Amino acid sequence: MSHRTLAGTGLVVGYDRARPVLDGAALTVPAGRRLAVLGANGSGKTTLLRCLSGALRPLAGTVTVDGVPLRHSRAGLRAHRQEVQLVLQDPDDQLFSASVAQDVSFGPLNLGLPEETVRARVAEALALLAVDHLAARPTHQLSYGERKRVAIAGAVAMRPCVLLLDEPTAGLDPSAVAETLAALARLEEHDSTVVMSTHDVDLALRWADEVAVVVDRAVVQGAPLDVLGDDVLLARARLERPWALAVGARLRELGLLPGGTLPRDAASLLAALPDRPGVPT
Amino acid sequence: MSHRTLAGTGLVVGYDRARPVLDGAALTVPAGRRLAVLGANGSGKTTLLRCLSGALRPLAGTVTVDGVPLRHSRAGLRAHRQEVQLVLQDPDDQLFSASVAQDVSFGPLNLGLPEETVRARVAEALALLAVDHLAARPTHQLSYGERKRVAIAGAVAMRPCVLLLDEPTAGLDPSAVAETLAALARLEEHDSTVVMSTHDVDLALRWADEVAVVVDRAVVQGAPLDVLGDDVLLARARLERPWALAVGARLRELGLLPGGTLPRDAASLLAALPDRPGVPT
Amino acid sequence: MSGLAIDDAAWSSAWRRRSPADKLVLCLGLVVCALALPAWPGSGLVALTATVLALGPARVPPRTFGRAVRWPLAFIGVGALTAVVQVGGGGLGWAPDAAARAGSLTAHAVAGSTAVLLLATTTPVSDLLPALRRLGVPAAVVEVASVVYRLLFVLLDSLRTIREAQTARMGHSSVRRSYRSSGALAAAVLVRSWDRARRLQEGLAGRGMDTGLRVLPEVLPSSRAFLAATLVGLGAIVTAGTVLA
Amino acid sequence: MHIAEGFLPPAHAIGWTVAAAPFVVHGARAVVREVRENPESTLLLGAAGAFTFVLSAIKLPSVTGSSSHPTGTGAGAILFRPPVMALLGTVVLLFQALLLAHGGLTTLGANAVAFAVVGPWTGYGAYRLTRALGAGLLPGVFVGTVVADLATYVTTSLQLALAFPDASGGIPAAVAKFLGVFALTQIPLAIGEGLLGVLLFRALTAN
Repeated sequence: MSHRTLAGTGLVVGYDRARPVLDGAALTVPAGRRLAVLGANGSGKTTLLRCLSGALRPLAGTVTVDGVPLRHSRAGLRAHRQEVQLVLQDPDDQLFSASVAQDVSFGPLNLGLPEETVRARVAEALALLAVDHLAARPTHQLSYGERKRVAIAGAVAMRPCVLLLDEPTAGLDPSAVAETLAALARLEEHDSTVVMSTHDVDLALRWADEVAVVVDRAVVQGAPLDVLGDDVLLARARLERPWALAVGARLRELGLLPGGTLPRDAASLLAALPDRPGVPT
Repeated sequence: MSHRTLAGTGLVVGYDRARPVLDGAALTVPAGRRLAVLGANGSGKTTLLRCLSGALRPLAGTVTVDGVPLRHSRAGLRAHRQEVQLVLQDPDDQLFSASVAQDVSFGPLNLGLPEETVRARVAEALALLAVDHLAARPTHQLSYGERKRVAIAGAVAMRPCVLLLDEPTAGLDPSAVAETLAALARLEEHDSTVVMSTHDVDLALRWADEVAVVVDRAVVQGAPLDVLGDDVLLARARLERPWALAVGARLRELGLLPGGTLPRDAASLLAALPDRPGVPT
Repeated sequence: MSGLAIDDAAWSSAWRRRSPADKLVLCLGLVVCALALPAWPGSGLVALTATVLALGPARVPPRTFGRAVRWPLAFIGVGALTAVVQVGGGGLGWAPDAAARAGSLTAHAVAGSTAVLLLATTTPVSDLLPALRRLGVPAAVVEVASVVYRLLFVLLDSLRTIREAQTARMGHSSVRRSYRSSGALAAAVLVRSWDRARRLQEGLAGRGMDTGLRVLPEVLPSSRAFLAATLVGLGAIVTAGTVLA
Repeated sequence: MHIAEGFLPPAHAIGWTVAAAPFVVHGARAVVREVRENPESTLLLGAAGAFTFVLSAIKLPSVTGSSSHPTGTGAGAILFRPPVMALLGTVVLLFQALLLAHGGLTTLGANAVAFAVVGPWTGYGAYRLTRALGAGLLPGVFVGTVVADLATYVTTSLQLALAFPDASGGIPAAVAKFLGVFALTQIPLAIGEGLLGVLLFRALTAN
C-alpha cells in the first residue's frame, strides 16, 4: 500500500447521454492529500465517486491511477479495486454478514489471500477504525455510527491506496464525527489517500487539504480557502460559505487576526484572537 | 388546530426496567415555542419523542396535553394522535403508498373525513411543505430531502397541535435545511407547535426558543444561551459548544460585541460587529 | 436491540464462544432422548437438563427462556387435547387412557422443545450455518440462508417503523383500516427487500464479489471436557430413562 | 401453527423428512443453478427469504378481536414460484424454529411438507387455474393465497391425524377432529390472508 494519484478527466457520466449527471468533469486526487468533494444533494457527488471507483463506467472520459488508465474489463476492474475502494453512505448497502469480523474478511478473501493474511488484515482494519471491540458482535445490534465504521473497515481491509468515502460523517453526532476523523488520520499514516464527499462546508474547511465542488455537472477544484471563499461559486453549488471564513475575514478587516491563512475552526480562531481588548496585532 | 402545551414528567422508558433508556425524564413543550431536543446518538432522543407521541408506553410517568394525562387506551391514544404527531428520521419507513398525494391522504382518510375535506387537507399540507409540485409523483422517485418533506406533510395533514420531528435536517444540504426551516415557520403560523430533535448544536442555537438536552437518561431544559453555554453539561452529553457562543463570548470580552444576547449565527454576528477597526462599542 | 429475544440471548450467552458442533451434539442428543425415551422419567430429565443448562452455565435470561417456551406450549396444549378426545357414540368423550396419553405427548414435546431452545438461545443462527455446509448442503444455499439472516433484521426494522408510522396516522384504528394498512405494509416491505438486495449487490461488487459470499469462518474450538460431560450426561439420562421407566 | 418439536413420534418425523426431501433438494438444485449463472441472485433470493419470514410476522386483526399471522405460503409461491419456495420456505421454517421457537428440528420435515411444499404448490395451482379461467390478477391472488393457507393447515391436520388416530374412530375420526381444530378455525384467517394478498399485489401493481 502506498499513496497513488487518482484522477478523472473529461468524465461524462450518467444513464442518459442526453442528460448526463456529470458532463466533462475533471478531478485529481493528489497522492497523500486530503480531498473533500463538496456538493448539494443530487449534484452528482456520489456518481463521481462511483465512477472513480470503477463501479460506474463513464460514457466518455478516463479514470487514471498514477497516469495509468482504468480499463473496464474484468481484470482491469479487479486490479483497480485493489487500489481504489469506495465506501457507500448507507452502511447497510455493504454489510451482508451477521458477524462483524466475517464481513470485514469478505474483501481480502476475494483478493485470493491466504487465511492467515486475511485474519491479520481483518484485525488491522478493525483496529485502525477503533472497532476491534465489536468483532464478535452481530451486525444487526450495532448502532448506525458503528455500522458506518465497520463498513469503512471492510474497505480498509483491502488495503486500497485511495479510499473514497461517501458522506462518512452524515448522521453522526459530534463525538462520532471526531472518532471517524481520528480513524481517517490513522489510515493516512498507513499510506491510504482519503477522499470524502460531504455537504458540510465547515467540516470540509477544517479537514481538507483540497476541495472539489461539484456544480453544474462539472468539478471546480482548488485550495479550501480559495474555493470556499468564492461566494459566487458556492451560490451556484447551493452551498454556504463556512462561518469561519466569513467571520475570520471580517475579524481580519477589523485588525484582530494576524496575516497568513485564516483559521479553519473555532479552536484555532479563538487561539489566533488577541488575549486582551484593544491590542490588535 | 391550536397551540397546546405537551409535557412529560417522571418518564421511565425502556424495554428493560433494570436498564431504562430514560429514567425520570421531564420535559415541557410550551405552546407555540420552538423546542430543540439535543443529544448524542443513542442518548434517548428518539425514545423520548416516541414516548411523547404515545407510540411507546412509559414504564412510569405521565405525558400530558394542556395538563390532561394521556391514557394508553384505544380511545385515549386515538385522541392523543390527533393532537400530537411524530415524524421519524428515516422517510423511507414512513412513506408506504404509491404516490405522494396518496401517502399524505392516508391519515385524514383514516380520520373518516369526507373526501372533499381530505383533498383540501392534502393540498394544504403539500403547500405548507412546498412539495405541491410533487403530488402526482411516485414516492420512490423523490430525492432524500423531498421524501423527508413529504413524510412531514403526511403528519401535517392530521393537523396536529404539536408536531415532533426526529432529526428533520439530518442528511440535508444547506439549501434543503433552509427550505425545511422555512416550512416549519409556516407550520407555526398555522398554529402547530414544532419540536425537533437534532445533534447539531449550531442549528439548535439559531432555531430554537428553548432547548432540552438528553443526558444521563434525564432531560435538562432551558434557554438556548444558558444550556448551550454550559460546557460541563455539553461534555456530559457528548456535544460541542456552538461556535457562535464560543466565538461570541470571546469577542464580547474583547469589547467587540454590544451587551444583550449573543448573536446566534454568522449573519447576526457579522451584523453585530463594528464596521471599522478600533471602534469597539 | 435487535428485537428477537432468542437471537439477542444467543449472542450474549455465556456459551457463545463454545464450538457450535459441541452444542449441536449436546442439544441434538437431548432431542433424540426426548423422542426415544419413555416419557417418564426420560422427558422430565431432558427438560430439566436443558432448562438448568440454559439458565445456569449458559446464563440465558430466565424471562427470555420462559417467554420462548410459551409458543410451543400453546400448540402442544391444543394438539395434545385434540389427540386424546374421542369421537364416537354420537358425541365427544375422553379416550380411555386420555390422561396418560396427553401427559406422555406433552412431556415428549416439552422436552424436545426445551432441548431445541437450549441450542437456539446459546448459538446464533450464523454459527450454525457453516454446520449445514459440512452436512453437505450446497454453498449457494448456505449463502442464501446467511443473507436471509442478515436482511430479516433490516426488514423487521422497516416493518416495525412503518407499522408505527401507520398507527400514528390512525391506520390501525379499525379492522378494515388495519387490513388496508397491512397490505400497504407488506407491499412496502417487499419493495424494500428488492431495493436492499439491489443496493447490496452494488455495494458488494465493489468489494470484489465474483463468485460467492465467502467469509472467514470464526474459530470456535471444540472442548474435550464439554464433549465428555455431554456424553456422560446423555449416558446417564439414557440409563435412568430406561431403568426407571 | 407449526408442529412443535417432539410432538410427532420418531417414525413420523423421519417419514415426513423423507417426504419433504425431494422437493427441498429440487429447490436447492434450482437455487444452485440460478446462483451459478447469476451470482448476484444470492442477494435477491436472500431478500425473498427474508421477506417471507417478515411477512409471517405481520399481525392481522381478526373480527373476533384476536390476531393472527399469515403463512405467506401463497403470496410467496406466486411471487417466487413453488420450486424456489420449497427451499426458501424450509429455510424460513428453520429460522422460525431457531429464532422464534415456532416449530422444531425433527418436525422440520413435516412442517416443510405443509408450509413449503403442499401450501405453495396447491396455492400456485389454484392461482394458475383461476387465471386460466379468465379471472384477473387480484381474484387469482385471492384464490391462490386462501387455498394455500387452507391447504397448509389441512396438511398439518392430516399429519397429526396420521400420528394420533382416534381411539375408537381410527384415522378418519382423527382427521375430522384435527381438521375441526386446526383447519376450520383457520377459514376466516385464510380469507384474511387472501385479502392481505390482494392488497399486497394491488399496492405492488400501483407502484
